[in-house]
Amino acid sequence: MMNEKYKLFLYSAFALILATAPLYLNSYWVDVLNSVGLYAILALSLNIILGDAGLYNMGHAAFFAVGAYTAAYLNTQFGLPILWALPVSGIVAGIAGLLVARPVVHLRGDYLLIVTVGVGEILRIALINDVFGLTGGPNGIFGIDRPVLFGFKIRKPQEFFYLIWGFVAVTIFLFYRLKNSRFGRALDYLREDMTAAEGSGIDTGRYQLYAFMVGAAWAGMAGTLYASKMSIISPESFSFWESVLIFIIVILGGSGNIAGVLLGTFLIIGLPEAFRGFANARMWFFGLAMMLMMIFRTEGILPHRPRVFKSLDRQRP
Amino acid sequence: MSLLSIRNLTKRFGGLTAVNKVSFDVEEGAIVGLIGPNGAGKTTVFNLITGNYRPDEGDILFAGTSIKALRTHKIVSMGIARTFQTIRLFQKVSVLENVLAGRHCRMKAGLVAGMLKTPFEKKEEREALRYCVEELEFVGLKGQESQVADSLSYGNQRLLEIARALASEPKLLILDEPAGGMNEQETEALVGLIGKLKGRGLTILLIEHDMSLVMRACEHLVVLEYGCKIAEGPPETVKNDPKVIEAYLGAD
Amino acid sequence: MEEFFQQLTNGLAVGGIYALIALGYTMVYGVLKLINFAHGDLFTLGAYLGLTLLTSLGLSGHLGTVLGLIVLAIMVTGFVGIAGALLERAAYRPLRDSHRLSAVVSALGASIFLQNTIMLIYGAKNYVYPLDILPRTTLHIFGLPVPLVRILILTASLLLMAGLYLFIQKTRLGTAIRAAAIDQGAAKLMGINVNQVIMIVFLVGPGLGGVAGLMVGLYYGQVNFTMGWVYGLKAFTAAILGGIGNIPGAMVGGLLLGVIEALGAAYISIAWKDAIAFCVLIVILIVRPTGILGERVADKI
Amino acid sequence: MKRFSTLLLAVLFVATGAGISMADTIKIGLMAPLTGSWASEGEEMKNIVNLLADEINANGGLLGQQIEVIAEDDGGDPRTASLAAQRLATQEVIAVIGTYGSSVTEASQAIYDDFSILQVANGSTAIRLTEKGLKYFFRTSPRDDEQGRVAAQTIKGLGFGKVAILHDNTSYAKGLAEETKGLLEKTSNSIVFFDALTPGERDYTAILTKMKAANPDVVFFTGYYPELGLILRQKMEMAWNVPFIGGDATNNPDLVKIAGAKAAEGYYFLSPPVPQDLAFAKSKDFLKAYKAKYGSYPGSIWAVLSGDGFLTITEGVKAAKTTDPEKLAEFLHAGTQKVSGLTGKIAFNTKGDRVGEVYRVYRIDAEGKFILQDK
Repeated sequence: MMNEKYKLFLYSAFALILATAPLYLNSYWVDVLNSVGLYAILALSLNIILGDAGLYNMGHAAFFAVGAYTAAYLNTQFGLPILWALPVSGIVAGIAGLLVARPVVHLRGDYLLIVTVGVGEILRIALINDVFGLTGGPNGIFGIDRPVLFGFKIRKPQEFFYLIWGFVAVTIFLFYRLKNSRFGRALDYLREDMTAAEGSGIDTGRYQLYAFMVGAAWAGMAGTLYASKMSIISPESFSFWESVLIFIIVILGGSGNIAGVLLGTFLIIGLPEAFRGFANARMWFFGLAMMLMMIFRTEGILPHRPRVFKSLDRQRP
Repeated sequence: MSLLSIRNLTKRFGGLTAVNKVSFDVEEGAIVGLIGPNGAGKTTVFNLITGNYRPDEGDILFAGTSIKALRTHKIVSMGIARTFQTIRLFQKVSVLENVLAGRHCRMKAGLVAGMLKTPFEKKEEREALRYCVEELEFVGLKGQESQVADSLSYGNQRLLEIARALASEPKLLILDEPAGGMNEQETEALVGLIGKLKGRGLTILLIEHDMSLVMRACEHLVVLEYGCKIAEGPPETVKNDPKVIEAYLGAD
Repeated sequence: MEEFFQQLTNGLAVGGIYALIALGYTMVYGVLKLINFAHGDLFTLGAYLGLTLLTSLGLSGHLGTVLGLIVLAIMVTGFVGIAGALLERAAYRPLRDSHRLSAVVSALGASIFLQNTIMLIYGAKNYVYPLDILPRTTLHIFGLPVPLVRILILTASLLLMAGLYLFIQKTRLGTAIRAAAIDQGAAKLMGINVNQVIMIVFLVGPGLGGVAGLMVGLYYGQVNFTMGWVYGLKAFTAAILGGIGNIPGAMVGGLLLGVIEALGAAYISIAWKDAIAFCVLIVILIVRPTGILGERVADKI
Repeated sequence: MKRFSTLLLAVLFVATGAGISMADTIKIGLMAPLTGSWASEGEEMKNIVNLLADEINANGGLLGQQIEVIAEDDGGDPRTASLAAQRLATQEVIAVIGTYGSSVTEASQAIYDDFSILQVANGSTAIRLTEKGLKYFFRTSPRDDEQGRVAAQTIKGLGFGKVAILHDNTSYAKGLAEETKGLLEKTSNSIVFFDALTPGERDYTAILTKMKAANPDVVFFTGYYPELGLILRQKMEMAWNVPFIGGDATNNPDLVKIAGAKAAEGYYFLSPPVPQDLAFAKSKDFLKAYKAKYGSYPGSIWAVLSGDGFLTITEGVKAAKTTDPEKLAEFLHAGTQKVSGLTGKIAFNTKGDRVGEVYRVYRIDAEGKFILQDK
């Protein structure tokens, strides 16, 4: 492609500006970036399900919640360090994803959408009602430890910034590779045409479940980071609206496109903060901006593009 | 033993019996044509073989094993690949990736290998790419790897479907109206391609309305009408069968 | 047993309103395959417009209560319908040929926009309809006390559904709508003005949502700017439950959802009521993947 | 695309440019739900605090400086609240008033504490908020346990035996419900019904029908007034004559508007005194001024408590003659200064809780007026 180099330059410049952000932004804006980072992880994980596999999931906050509550519970009850809880809550959320998806994943588009909305709501109601005495009801769980990394306790927004964005970077790195692998292609195929994918020899049912599992696991890990950052979690942080927000990020940013999803996160999480000057009209501007962005970029800001195989020339016999 | 053996296959949709007690065999290395008027149940037979539909009665044996209860992707990995009557390519995806879809079931790298790009995964990807490029060249689509599938001409899309099917290294290739929408030149090239496929030792089962192609390419024909088999045999014999002539020209 | 029947009527009354909102949802979906998330906020708009018209114009004395209410309902339907058509023109039409979910996001944006527009115009506080417009009589049916208004609301919902069904099935315009729902391209070729059809659908669907808002305002009294979100989600659930795109399905889904909620609250748990409703929905969809009255779509190979 | 980015830039420019502030002022933050489902509370909080600030500024300001109120939206959700807190912290406010919900407040507590900013919450009644030993945290609202105690006392005092308790699964309402339940169960009262409704709906007849079947002598409702208004109205339609008692979240004139005077008649609720019932000149003047400026009386007692929060801060600054949050906090914790607030004298204990008997019992009469009951 003609602008491959230009793109690389753009990405590195962006990464550099971002990595040095805590040096010139005040703690409020750094914390906004932390919020953006958390949602970026959530949106990237939903992107696997919604953008790559094409499964309409509008209940992603449920897996976010499973991860957050798992970590919070293990940390407050058994004193498990919060970063140790990270893989555990990833696994628990991944299993939750599998269990949820198993009976319903074959439903078509909008029917799957409402079922996932339902799952999210059922979970939220369970959390509020203190199911099995684990979740603390409407109060949630409080007193969650701050993460400790190599003996260093992470407290300030500037410190969280590197933890969260470090995790974002790892996520992008792994997901980008995954996208360009046999697994990633399989998701493309089943999104494009389920029958043809199955007819080409792809176990579509299994890949749909895998997509849910990976997406849910990552959302669960984002939940752990969230729990440790807020140090208190309660059901209202995992409402239907949160699922909608993550859904919007993926579609508006450009479903299936990692850079697009990141840009979408900056806009959807950043704009309401940028609009604070409008006081109580800020969400009005936000709604308007959302419609306008969609109208002017109907396929998302950075739409999905077919893959290019750089090494193709060398492959030719 | 025949490669594919259809036994008393029956499929009903509500009150309509689309396929009615059909039996026939496909010998290894043969090119068999499944013909009949529109609505005779040919594509339904294909869909039954490839596991898109479940038969109500009867059995399908592939190399001696019953495949009637298997799911489509499993059947593909056993060695039956197909093309579709209405082209079903991954339209927004590149030509090469369409072929890679067929290669999928011969590859092993999974989720973790994909994320970590293990040496095994890299090697497998390299080999798969090479294989798929070769298949594209084989069907005559060399140099079009990076194009998006829906930008290809109709005839080339049919060829791409064949390349995708070939990438799964099938023993049996099922072609549903491969010449549909092709012009004369392209059809001619297709006949050549089918010959080349036979040369590779593939067994082919095809549906086709273009009788000249059928007569030239096939060694054995099975004729369906209203879901029933009405004739079977070498093209010359079938062509002169009064029941076949009646079916095609109409009774009145 | 008496409690059971009492809860059944409770559920039917709530369900009647869900059904009415679901009608608009399902109609828009039928033609555009768009989940119009702004529908709930058009419902809110209906409730607020009704209140404004009622307090500024009053129920004209020489029209009488019944006629006055009908005129009010027509005005609200008209205004909300126009708002719906404008919304379609501005926010959905540019997205008609793009990915389906793009329009859904635009609809979500429209929902936020409308909700906050109402908040900015009216303020965030609760508004209350004047009391005593509707008769507060309670009928006794088989010994069960049932407020007259509830019967009227349910009847109105059923009548509107029947009217809509006849409109879609029997009239020329209805045929055009059905044609556009099946295949817009083919409908265009048959000389149907698809843009016009969609505009009409967006006049009628949101109009019905608006009149539902008016009914909720008149009966329950209290309106606020966030009420549409809850009702919109319930109505969407109802439409899916019945089989989205299907008009009798919206009715069945709405009533069923109302009854499930009431009985779930009565016999299992009030706090888990919504979770129970969603569980039933999921079970029904597992058994019938396209809802109760939804057509099964076979994948043509 | 070009048109679009220009638009975006323009919007961003306006948005960020709007927050420019003046020098040489005392900045006080207000964290309130200006959007979302509690926006009506936030709106009143902002009105009240602005009104009080204008008054002080018109009379020469505080320690000779003008007061600048910086309002930030917490959206009624914890994540937005933590951002709002960070934002206020970076704008050099000395103190913050707010906010409404307990879990929302809790999400901001640690941030203000880190930045040594005084926080006076107005609508956060969860017990644990002041049990953490935070130096800079105060609240003008009472605690759930205090209200629970008064509630149990009132229910017993009115002679009711079988009690139904209904909450709405918010942390405030559930806390109060459980507190009261625990106290009542220790005595001769029996709890015949305990469940939660879903806020934001319109039809609560299913709940009423179920509650009726449990046949209670009285219903104690711990949720908020919009739902209660609907419940009272629907209860009347059902012709069920059970008395209702409610918590302070139902103290709002809109309650009578929603329910109608007839349905609301006889309803009891607990609340800090409504401003109209306070004998202080301060509250009378305040109400007059509020009505003159905004056209109606303030509806929510919680919003009025944000006014108390503002007065706590400004009177504290006046008395301690400093804007240093640390000295201010010490001063307030000492409890020696009795600030005269809108809802009476305000003083704090070492935890940061307001001391003194706050709760009164009210009953709604046939005209829909809130009548203070004798103890």
